[in-house]
Amino acid sequence: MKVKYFAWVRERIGRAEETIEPPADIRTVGELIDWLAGRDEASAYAFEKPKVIRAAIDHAHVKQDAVISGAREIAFFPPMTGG
Amino acid sequence: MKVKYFAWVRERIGRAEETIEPPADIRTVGELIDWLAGRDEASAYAFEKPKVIRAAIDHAHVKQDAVISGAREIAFFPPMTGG
Amino acid sequence: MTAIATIRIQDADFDIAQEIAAIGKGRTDIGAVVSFSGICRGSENGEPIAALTLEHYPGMAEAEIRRHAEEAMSRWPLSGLTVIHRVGRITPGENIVLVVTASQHRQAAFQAAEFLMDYLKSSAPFWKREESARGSSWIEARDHDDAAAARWTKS
Amino acid sequence: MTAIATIRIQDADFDIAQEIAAIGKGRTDIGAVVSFSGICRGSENGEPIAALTLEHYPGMAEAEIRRHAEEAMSRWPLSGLTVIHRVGRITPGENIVLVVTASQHRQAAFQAAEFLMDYLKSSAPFWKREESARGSSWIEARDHDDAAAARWTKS
Repeated sequence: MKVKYFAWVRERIGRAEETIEPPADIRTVGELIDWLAGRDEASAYAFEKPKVIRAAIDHAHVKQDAVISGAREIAFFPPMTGG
Repeated sequence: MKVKYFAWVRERIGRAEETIEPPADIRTVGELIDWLAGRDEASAYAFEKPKVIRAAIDHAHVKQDAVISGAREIAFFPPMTGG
Repeated sequence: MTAIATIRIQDADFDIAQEIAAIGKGRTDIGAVVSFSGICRGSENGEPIAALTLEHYPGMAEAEIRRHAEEAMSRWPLSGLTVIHRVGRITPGENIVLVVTASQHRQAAFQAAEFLMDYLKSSAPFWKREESARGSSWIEARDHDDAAAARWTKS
Repeated sequence: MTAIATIRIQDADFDIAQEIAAIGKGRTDIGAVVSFSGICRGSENGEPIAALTLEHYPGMAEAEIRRHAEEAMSRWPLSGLTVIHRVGRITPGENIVLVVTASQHRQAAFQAAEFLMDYLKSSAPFWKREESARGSSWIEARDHDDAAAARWTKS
Protein backbone atom coordinates (compact mmCIF):
# COMPACT_ATOMS: atom_id res chain seq x y z
CA MET A 1 0.00 0.00 0.00
CA LYS A 2 1.00 3.58 -0.57
CA VAL A 3 1.70 5.82 2.42
CA LYS A 4 1.82 9.62 2.25
CA TYR A 5 3.15 12.11 4.77
CA PHE A 6 2.41 15.80 5.13
CA ALA A 7 3.80 18.86 6.91
CA TRP A 8 6.20 18.05 9.78
CA VAL A 9 5.48 14.32 9.58
CA ARG A 10 6.82 14.43 6.02
CA GLU A 11 9.81 16.58 7.03
CA ARG A 12 10.76 14.33 9.93
CA ILE A 13 10.50 11.11 7.92
CA GLY A 14 12.35 12.76 5.04
CA ARG A 15 10.04 11.64 2.25
CA ALA A 16 6.59 12.55 0.96
CA GLU A 17 5.44 9.03 0.13
CA GLU A 18 6.52 5.43 -0.07
CA THR A 19 5.11 2.00 -0.78
CA ILE A 20 5.12 -0.33 2.20
CA GLU A 21 4.28 -3.95 2.86
CA PRO A 22 3.47 -4.26 6.55
CA PRO A 23 3.25 -7.75 8.08
CA ALA A 24 -0.19 -9.39 8.07
CA ASP A 25 -0.64 -8.94 11.83
CA ILE A 26 -0.68 -5.12 11.45
CA ARG A 27 -4.42 -4.54 11.24
CA THR A 28 -5.18 -0.99 12.39
CA VAL A 29 -3.89 2.49 11.72
CA GLY A 30 -2.53 2.61 15.25
CA GLU A 31 -0.64 -0.64 14.80
CA LEU A 32 0.72 0.65 11.49
CA ILE A 33 2.00 3.79 13.21
CA ASP A 34 3.84 1.65 15.79
CA TRP A 35 5.30 -0.54 13.06
CA LEU A 36 6.42 2.48 10.98
CA ALA A 37 7.91 4.16 14.08
CA GLY A 38 9.99 1.05 14.75
CA ARG A 39 11.72 1.10 11.39
CA ASP A 40 14.32 3.83 11.88
CA GLU A 41 15.21 6.91 13.89
CA ALA A 42 13.57 9.39 11.50
CA SER A 43 10.27 7.49 11.61
CA ALA A 44 10.49 7.14 15.39
CA TYR A 45 10.88 10.93 15.61
CA ALA A 46 7.93 11.57 13.25
CA PHE A 47 5.64 9.30 15.28
CA GLU A 48 7.04 10.03 18.75
CA LYS A 49 3.65 11.35 19.88
CA PRO A 50 1.26 8.96 18.14
CA LYS A 51 -1.85 10.61 19.64
CA VAL A 52 -1.08 13.85 17.83
CA ILE A 53 -0.89 12.12 14.42
CA ARG A 54 -3.97 12.33 12.18
CA ALA A 55 -4.64 9.68 9.54
CA ALA A 56 -6.69 9.28 6.39
CA ILE A 57 -7.47 6.13 4.42
CA ASP A 58 -8.21 6.72 0.75
CA HIS A 59 -8.83 10.44 1.36
CA ALA A 60 -11.18 10.00 4.32
CA HIS A 61 -10.25 10.93 7.88
CA VAL A 62 -10.07 7.86 10.13
CA LYS A 63 -9.33 7.17 13.78
CA GLN A 64 -6.40 5.06 14.84
CA ASP A 65 -8.56 2.01 15.44
CA ALA A 66 -9.58 1.98 11.76
CA VAL A 67 -8.76 -1.26 9.94
CA ILE A 68 -6.22 -0.85 7.14
CA SER A 69 -7.05 -3.94 5.07
CA GLY A 70 -8.13 -2.96 1.57
CA ALA A 71 -6.61 0.52 1.84
CA ARG A 72 -4.90 1.80 -1.29
CA GLU A 73 -3.48 4.96 0.27
CA ILE A 74 -2.91 5.82 3.90
CA ALA A 75 -1.80 9.32 4.88
CA PHE A 76 -0.31 10.63 8.12
CA PHE A 77 -0.20 14.28 9.07
CA PRO A 78 -0.38 16.75 11.98
CA PRO A 79 -3.60 18.47 13.04
CA MET A 80 -4.82 20.67 10.20
CA THR A 81 -4.16 24.42 10.21
CA GLY A 82 -5.69 25.69 6.97
CA GLY A 83 -8.14 28.47 6.31
CA MET B 1 -41.84 72.26 16.71
CA LYS B 2 -41.04 70.64 13.43
CA VAL B 3 -42.71 67.36 12.51
CA LYS B 4 -41.47 65.04 9.77
CA TYR B 5 -43.22 62.11 8.12
CA PHE B 6 -41.74 59.21 6.18
CA ALA B 7 -42.87 56.42 3.85
CA TRP B 8 -46.63 55.78 3.90
CA VAL B 9 -47.20 58.12 6.83
CA ARG B 10 -45.83 60.91 4.62
CA GLU B 11 -47.88 59.77 1.63
CA ARG B 12 -51.12 59.57 3.59
CA ILE B 13 -50.67 62.96 5.24
CA GLY B 14 -49.60 64.44 1.93
CA ARG B 15 -46.58 66.36 3.17
CA ALA B 16 -43.05 65.54 4.28
CA GLU B 17 -42.85 68.03 7.11
CA GLU B 18 -44.61 70.86 8.83
CA THR B 19 -44.30 73.15 11.82
CA ILE B 20 -46.94 72.63 14.47
CA GLU B 21 -47.94 74.27 17.70
CA PRO B 22 -49.82 71.70 19.74
CA PRO B 23 -51.76 72.86 22.82
CA ALA B 24 -49.87 72.83 26.11
CA ASP B 25 -51.80 69.81 27.42
CA ILE B 26 -50.30 67.55 24.71
CA ARG B 27 -47.40 66.10 26.63
CA THR B 28 -46.43 62.77 25.10
CA VAL B 29 -45.78 61.36 21.64
CA GLY B 30 -48.95 59.28 21.94
CA GLU B 31 -51.01 62.36 22.80
CA LEU B 32 -49.46 64.23 19.89
CA ILE B 33 -50.46 61.40 17.52
CA ASP B 34 -54.06 61.62 18.74
CA TRP B 35 -54.04 65.39 18.34
CA LEU B 36 -52.54 65.20 14.82
CA ALA B 37 -55.02 62.48 13.81
CA GLY B 38 -57.89 64.71 14.88
CA ARG B 39 -56.95 67.55 12.55
CA ASP B 40 -58.21 66.25 9.19
CA GLU B 41 -59.11 63.16 7.23
CA ALA B 42 -55.64 62.63 5.73
CA SER B 43 -54.02 62.74 9.16
CA ALA B 44 -56.69 60.46 10.59
CA TYR B 45 -55.88 57.95 7.83
CA ALA B 46 -52.12 58.20 8.44
CA PHE B 47 -52.54 57.57 12.17
CA GLU B 48 -55.50 55.17 12.00
CA LYS B 49 -53.42 52.43 13.66
CA PRO B 50 -51.41 54.42 16.20
CA LYS B 51 -49.67 51.31 17.60
CA VAL B 52 -47.99 50.69 14.25
CA ILE B 53 -46.51 54.18 14.11
CA ARG B 54 -42.88 54.60 15.12
CA ALA B 55 -41.58 57.91 16.42
CA ALA B 56 -38.27 59.68 16.89
CA ILE B 57 -37.46 62.83 18.84
CA ASP B 58 -34.42 64.72 17.61
CA HIS B 59 -33.19 61.67 15.68
CA ALA B 60 -33.56 59.16 18.52
CA HIS B 61 -36.19 56.43 18.55
CA VAL B 62 -38.73 56.95 21.33
CA LYS B 63 -41.79 55.15 22.63
CA GLN B 64 -45.20 56.76 22.58
CA ASP B 65 -45.03 57.61 26.27
CA ALA B 66 -41.99 59.83 25.64
CA VAL B 67 -42.44 63.45 26.68
CA ILE B 68 -42.29 65.93 23.79
CA SER B 69 -41.39 69.08 25.70
CA GLY B 70 -38.09 70.50 24.46
CA ALA B 71 -38.22 68.53 21.21
CA ARG B 72 -37.02 70.40 18.15
CA GLU B 73 -37.98 67.73 15.63
CA ILE B 74 -40.43 64.86 15.97
CA ALA B 75 -40.71 62.25 13.22
CA PHE B 76 -43.40 59.68 12.53
CA PHE B 77 -42.93 56.66 10.28
CA PRO B 78 -43.85 53.00 9.74
CA PRO B 79 -41.73 50.10 11.02
CA MET B 80 -38.36 50.20 9.27
CA THR B 81 -37.62 47.96 6.30
CA GLY B 82 -34.09 48.83 5.25
CA GLY B 83 -31.06 46.64 4.67
CA MET C 1 -4.48 50.80 15.82
CA THR C 2 -7.92 52.26 16.24
CA ALA C 3 -10.74 51.11 14.03
CA ILE C 4 -12.42 53.68 11.85
CA ALA C 5 -16.00 53.33 10.69
CA THR C 6 -16.89 54.51 7.21
CA ILE C 7 -20.59 55.18 6.81
CA ARG C 8 -22.23 56.37 3.65
CA ILE C 9 -25.81 56.78 2.47
CA GLN C 10 -25.89 57.39 -1.25
CA ASP C 11 -27.88 57.07 -4.47
CA ALA C 12 -24.94 55.66 -6.41
CA ASP C 13 -23.95 52.03 -6.51
CA PHE C 14 -20.84 50.93 -4.61
CA ASP C 15 -17.87 48.80 -5.57
CA ILE C 16 -17.48 45.91 -3.11
CA ALA C 17 -13.88 45.19 -4.14
CA GLN C 18 -12.90 48.81 -3.65
CA GLU C 19 -14.46 48.90 -0.19
CA ILE C 20 -12.76 45.65 0.84
CA ALA C 21 -9.44 46.95 -0.48
CA ALA C 22 -9.88 50.29 1.32
CA ILE C 23 -10.44 48.61 4.68
CA GLY C 24 -7.17 46.67 4.44
CA LYS C 25 -5.04 49.30 2.75
CA GLY C 26 -1.58 49.67 4.26
CA ARG C 27 -2.29 47.30 7.13
CA THR C 28 -0.97 43.82 7.90
CA ASP C 29 -2.87 43.25 11.15
CA ILE C 30 -6.07 42.10 9.47
CA GLY C 31 -6.65 38.35 9.24
CA ALA C 32 -10.31 38.28 8.26
CA VAL C 33 -12.57 40.43 6.14
CA VAL C 34 -16.30 39.70 5.91
CA SER C 35 -18.49 41.45 3.39
CA PHE C 36 -22.25 41.30 3.20
CA SER C 37 -24.03 42.68 0.20
CA GLY C 38 -27.78 42.90 0.06
CA ILE C 39 -29.16 42.75 -3.46
CA CYS C 40 -32.53 43.66 -4.94
CA ARG C 41 -34.29 40.40 -5.81
CA GLY C 42 -36.43 40.05 -8.91
CA SER C 43 -39.44 38.81 -7.01
CA GLU C 44 -41.00 39.03 -3.57
CA ASN C 45 -43.18 36.14 -2.40
CA GLY C 46 -43.25 34.73 -5.91
CA GLU C 47 -44.41 37.97 -7.53
CA PRO C 48 -42.05 39.68 -10.01
CA ILE C 49 -41.02 43.19 -9.01
CA ALA C 50 -39.79 45.94 -11.32
CA ALA C 51 -37.86 48.00 -8.78
CA LEU C 52 -37.52 49.06 -5.17
CA THR C 53 -37.44 52.65 -3.99
CA LEU C 54 -35.53 53.24 -0.78
CA GLU C 55 -36.43 56.23 1.40
CA HIS C 56 -34.51 57.27 4.50
CA TYR C 57 -34.55 59.83 7.29
CA PRO C 58 -31.59 62.07 6.47
CA GLY C 59 -29.57 63.01 9.52
CA MET C 60 -31.09 60.35 11.74
CA ALA C 61 -30.06 57.46 9.48
CA GLU C 62 -26.38 58.43 9.44
CA ALA C 63 -26.33 59.12 13.18
CA GLU C 64 -28.07 55.87 14.05
CA ILE C 65 -25.84 53.76 11.82
CA ARG C 66 -22.78 55.45 13.31
CA ARG C 67 -24.02 54.72 16.82
CA HIS C 68 -24.44 51.04 15.94
CA ALA C 69 -21.08 50.93 14.18
CA GLU C 70 -19.51 52.27 17.36
CA GLU C 71 -21.36 49.69 19.40
CA ALA C 72 -20.01 46.97 17.09
CA MET C 73 -16.48 48.31 17.51
CA SER C 74 -16.84 48.28 21.29
CA ARG C 75 -18.22 44.72 21.33
CA TRP C 76 -15.78 43.08 18.91
CA PRO C 77 -12.09 43.74 18.22
CA LEU C 78 -12.47 45.23 14.76
CA SER C 79 -9.77 46.77 12.61
CA GLY C 80 -12.22 48.41 10.25
CA LEU C 81 -15.89 48.73 9.47
CA THR C 82 -17.77 50.05 6.44
CA VAL C 83 -21.52 50.47 6.01
CA ILE C 84 -22.99 51.77 2.77
CA HIS C 85 -26.75 51.98 2.28
CA ARG C 86 -28.19 53.09 -1.02
CA VAL C 87 -31.37 55.11 -1.36
CA GLY C 88 -33.51 55.94 -4.37
CA ARG C 89 -34.70 53.59 -7.11
CA ILE C 90 -32.95 50.22 -7.35
CA THR C 91 -33.73 47.53 -9.91
CA PRO C 92 -33.42 43.73 -9.54
CA GLY C 93 -29.84 42.50 -9.39
CA GLU C 94 -28.56 45.85 -8.12
CA ASN C 95 -26.87 46.31 -4.75
CA ILE C 96 -28.83 47.81 -1.87
CA VAL C 97 -26.55 47.63 1.15
CA LEU C 98 -22.97 46.73 2.00
CA VAL C 99 -21.36 45.91 5.32
CA VAL C 100 -17.65 45.14 5.46
CA THR C 101 -15.93 44.18 8.70
CA ALA C 102 -12.24 43.51 9.24
CA SER C 103 -10.59 41.94 12.25
CA GLN C 104 -7.65 39.86 13.31
CA HIS C 105 -10.02 36.96 13.84
CA ARG C 106 -12.89 35.61 11.83
CA GLN C 107 -15.50 35.27 14.58
CA ALA C 108 -15.35 39.00 15.36
CA ALA C 109 -15.68 39.92 11.68
CA PHE C 110 -18.64 37.56 11.15
CA GLN C 111 -20.49 38.55 14.31
CA ALA C 112 -20.08 42.29 13.79
CA ALA C 113 -21.33 42.01 10.20
CA GLU C 114 -24.39 40.01 11.30
CA PHE C 115 -25.10 42.42 14.15
CA LEU C 116 -25.02 45.41 11.79
CA MET C 117 -27.17 43.71 9.16
CA ASP C 118 -29.75 42.69 11.77
CA TYR C 119 -29.82 46.29 12.93
CA LEU C 120 -30.13 47.72 9.40
CA LYS C 121 -32.98 45.32 8.58
CA SER C 122 -35.02 46.06 11.66
CA SER C 123 -34.26 49.45 13.17
CA ALA C 124 -32.41 51.80 10.82
CA PRO C 125 -34.73 54.52 9.46
CA PHE C 126 -35.08 53.26 5.90
CA TRP C 127 -38.23 52.20 4.10
CA LYS C 128 -38.66 50.15 0.93
CA ARG C 129 -41.42 50.58 -1.60
CA GLU C 130 -41.75 48.00 -4.34
CA GLU C 131 -43.05 48.45 -7.88
CA SER C 132 -44.73 45.49 -9.53
CA ALA C 133 -47.40 44.84 -12.16
CA ARG C 134 -49.97 45.48 -9.42
CA GLY C 135 -48.60 48.97 -8.77
CA SER C 136 -46.48 50.35 -6.01
CA SER C 137 -46.66 49.39 -2.35
CA TRP C 138 -44.63 49.74 0.84
CA ILE C 139 -42.93 46.57 2.02
CA GLU C 140 -44.06 45.45 5.45
CA ALA C 141 -41.65 44.85 8.27
CA ARG C 142 -41.01 41.22 9.08
CA ASP C 143 -41.22 39.86 12.61
CA HIS C 144 -38.24 37.61 12.09
CA ASP C 145 -36.02 40.61 11.40
CA ASP C 146 -36.99 42.02 14.79
CA ALA C 147 -36.26 38.63 16.34
CA ALA C 148 -32.86 38.49 14.63
CA ALA C 149 -32.00 41.94 15.97
CA ALA C 150 -33.18 41.07 19.47
CA ARG C 151 -30.58 38.32 19.87
CA TRP C 152 -27.86 40.99 20.21
CA THR C 153 -29.55 42.75 23.11
CA LYS C 154 -27.49 42.53 26.26
CA SER C 155 -29.57 41.05 29.03
CA MET D 1 -32.56 26.73 -9.46
CA THR D 2 -29.95 24.37 -8.11
CA ALA D 3 -26.92 25.73 -6.35
CA ILE D 4 -23.53 24.98 -7.82
CA ALA D 5 -20.39 24.84 -5.71
CA THR D 6 -17.17 26.18 -7.18
CA ILE D 7 -14.10 24.80 -5.43
CA ARG D 8 -10.54 25.66 -6.32
CA ILE D 9 -7.16 25.05 -4.73
CA GLN D 10 -4.54 27.17 -6.41
CA ASP D 11 -1.20 28.94 -6.07
CA ALA D 12 -2.47 32.13 -7.69
CA ASP D 13 -4.27 34.90 -5.87
CA PHE D 14 -8.00 35.33 -6.42
CA ASP D 15 -10.17 38.34 -7.20
CA ILE D 16 -12.92 38.69 -4.61
CA ALA D 17 -15.01 41.01 -6.77
CA GLN D 18 -14.85 38.63 -9.70
CA GLU D 19 -15.95 35.69 -7.53
CA ILE D 20 -18.83 37.67 -6.03
CA ALA D 21 -19.90 38.78 -9.51
CA ALA D 22 -19.66 35.23 -10.85
CA ILE D 23 -21.95 33.85 -8.17
CA GLY D 24 -24.70 36.34 -9.02
CA LYS D 25 -24.26 36.44 -12.78
CA GLY D 26 -27.52 36.28 -14.71
CA ARG D 27 -29.63 35.66 -11.60
CA THR D 28 -32.17 37.83 -9.81
CA ASP D 29 -33.10 35.37 -7.06
CA ILE D 30 -30.15 36.26 -4.82
CA GLY D 31 -30.81 38.68 -1.98
CA ALA D 32 -27.65 38.22 0.07
CA VAL D 33 -24.02 37.54 -0.70
CA VAL D 34 -21.51 36.98 2.09
CA SER D 35 -17.80 36.84 1.40
CA PHE D 36 -15.10 35.85 3.83
CA SER D 37 -11.49 36.43 2.96
CA GLY D 38 -8.70 35.17 5.15
CA ILE D 39 -5.55 37.24 4.88
CA CYS D 40 -1.95 36.56 5.89
CA ARG D 41 -1.19 38.72 8.91
CA GLY D 42 2.17 40.39 9.42
CA SER D 43 2.65 38.93 12.87
CA GLU D 44 1.64 35.94 14.95
CA ASN D 45 1.45 36.32 18.73
CA GLY D 46 3.31 39.63 18.49
CA GLU D 47 6.19 38.23 16.45
CA PRO D 48 6.68 39.55 12.87
CA ILE D 49 6.42 36.91 10.17
CA ALA D 50 7.92 37.09 6.69
CA ALA D 51 5.62 34.62 4.97
CA LEU D 52 3.41 31.58 5.31
CA THR D 53 3.76 28.44 3.23
CA LEU D 54 0.56 26.46 2.75
CA GLU D 55 0.78 22.73 2.06
CA HIS D 56 -2.22 20.56 1.24
CA TYR D 57 -3.14 16.96 0.52
CA PRO D 58 -3.97 16.98 -3.21
CA GLY D 59 -7.00 14.92 -4.05
CA MET D 60 -8.23 14.67 -0.48
CA ALA D 61 -8.42 18.44 0.04
CA GLU D 62 -10.67 19.01 -3.00
CA ALA D 63 -12.88 16.02 -2.16
CA GLU D 64 -13.27 17.01 1.47
CA ILE D 65 -14.08 20.63 0.68
CA ARG D 66 -16.63 19.49 -1.88
CA ARG D 67 -18.23 17.17 0.65
CA HIS D 68 -18.56 20.04 3.13
CA ALA D 69 -19.81 22.40 0.42
CA GLU D 70 -22.52 19.87 -0.36
CA GLU D 71 -23.36 19.57 3.30
CA ALA D 72 -23.68 23.36 3.47
CA MET D 73 -26.01 23.33 0.46
CA SER D 74 -28.18 20.67 2.05
CA ARG D 75 -28.39 22.52 5.38
CA TRP D 76 -29.06 26.03 4.08
CA PRO D 77 -31.00 27.27 1.04
CA LEU D 78 -28.05 28.53 -0.98
CA SER D 79 -28.08 29.87 -4.52
CA GLY D 80 -24.33 29.58 -4.92
CA LEU D 81 -21.17 28.75 -3.06
CA THR D 82 -17.49 29.33 -3.85
CA VAL D 83 -14.46 28.15 -1.89
CA ILE D 84 -10.94 29.04 -3.00
CA HIS D 85 -7.92 28.03 -0.93
CA ARG D 86 -4.46 29.09 -1.92
CA VAL D 87 -1.35 26.96 -1.39
CA GLY D 88 2.34 27.78 -1.65
CA ARG D 89 4.16 30.82 -0.27
CA ILE D 90 2.01 33.75 0.83
CA THR D 91 3.32 37.02 2.24
CA PRO D 92 1.65 39.37 4.76
CA GLY D 93 -1.35 41.22 3.37
CA GLU D 94 -1.99 38.56 0.72
CA ASN D 95 -5.18 36.53 0.53
CA ILE D 96 -5.16 32.93 1.78
CA VAL D 97 -8.73 31.72 1.52
CA LEU D 98 -12.08 32.89 0.16
CA VAL D 99 -15.59 31.67 0.87
CA VAL D 100 -18.51 33.28 -0.93
CA THR D 101 -22.09 32.24 -0.22
CA ALA D 102 -25.24 33.49 -1.92
CA SER D 103 -28.82 33.00 -0.83
CA GLN D 104 -32.22 34.60 -0.92
CA HIS D 105 -31.82 35.38 2.78
CA ARG D 106 -28.96 36.71 4.81
CA GLN D 107 -29.01 34.21 7.68
CA ALA D 108 -28.41 31.28 5.32
CA ALA D 109 -25.54 33.08 3.61
CA PHE D 110 -23.90 34.04 6.91
CA GLN D 111 -24.29 30.63 8.52
CA ALA D 112 -23.04 28.67 5.53
CA ALA D 113 -19.96 30.89 5.25
CA GLU D 114 -19.17 30.47 8.95
CA PHE D 115 -19.72 26.72 8.78
CA LEU D 116 -17.30 26.40 5.85
CA MET D 117 -14.66 28.61 7.45
CA ASP D 118 -14.85 26.67 10.72
CA TYR D 119 -14.39 23.48 8.71
CA LEU D 120 -11.47 24.87 6.69
CA LYS D 121 -9.72 26.09 9.85
CA SER D 122 -10.02 22.83 11.76
CA SER D 123 -10.43 19.83 9.47
CA ALA D 124 -9.47 20.48 5.85
CA PRO D 125 -6.11 18.88 5.01
CA PHE D 126 -3.99 22.04 4.82
CA TRP D 127 -0.98 22.95 6.92
CA LYS D 128 0.68 26.32 7.47
CA ARG D 129 4.35 26.89 8.04
CA GLU D 130 5.53 30.36 9.03
CA GLU D 131 8.83 32.05 8.29
CA SER D 132 10.12 34.58 10.79
CA ALA D 133 13.43 35.95 12.01
CA ARG D 134 13.68 32.82 14.19
CA GLY D 135 13.47 30.54 11.16
CA SER D 136 10.66 28.43 9.85
CA SER D 137 8.13 26.51 11.94
CA TRP D 138 4.78 24.76 11.53
CA ILE D 139 1.81 26.57 13.02
CA GLU D 140 0.08 24.58 15.74
CA ALA D 141 -3.60 23.79 15.61
CA ARG D 142 -5.74 25.83 17.95
CA ASP D 143 -8.29 24.26 20.25
CA HIS D 144 -10.76 27.06 19.71
CA ASP D 145 -10.89 26.27 15.99
CA ASP D 146 -11.93 22.71 16.87
CA ALA D 147 -14.52 24.11 19.27
CA ALA D 148 -15.84 26.45 16.57
CA ALA D 149 -16.19 23.55 14.14
CA ALA D 150 -17.89 21.35 16.73
CA ARG D 151 -20.86 23.73 17.09
CA TRP D 152 -22.12 22.62 13.66
CA THR D 153 -22.24 18.94 14.57
CA LYS D 154 -25.77 17.62 14.53
CA SER D 155 -26.59 16.03 17.83
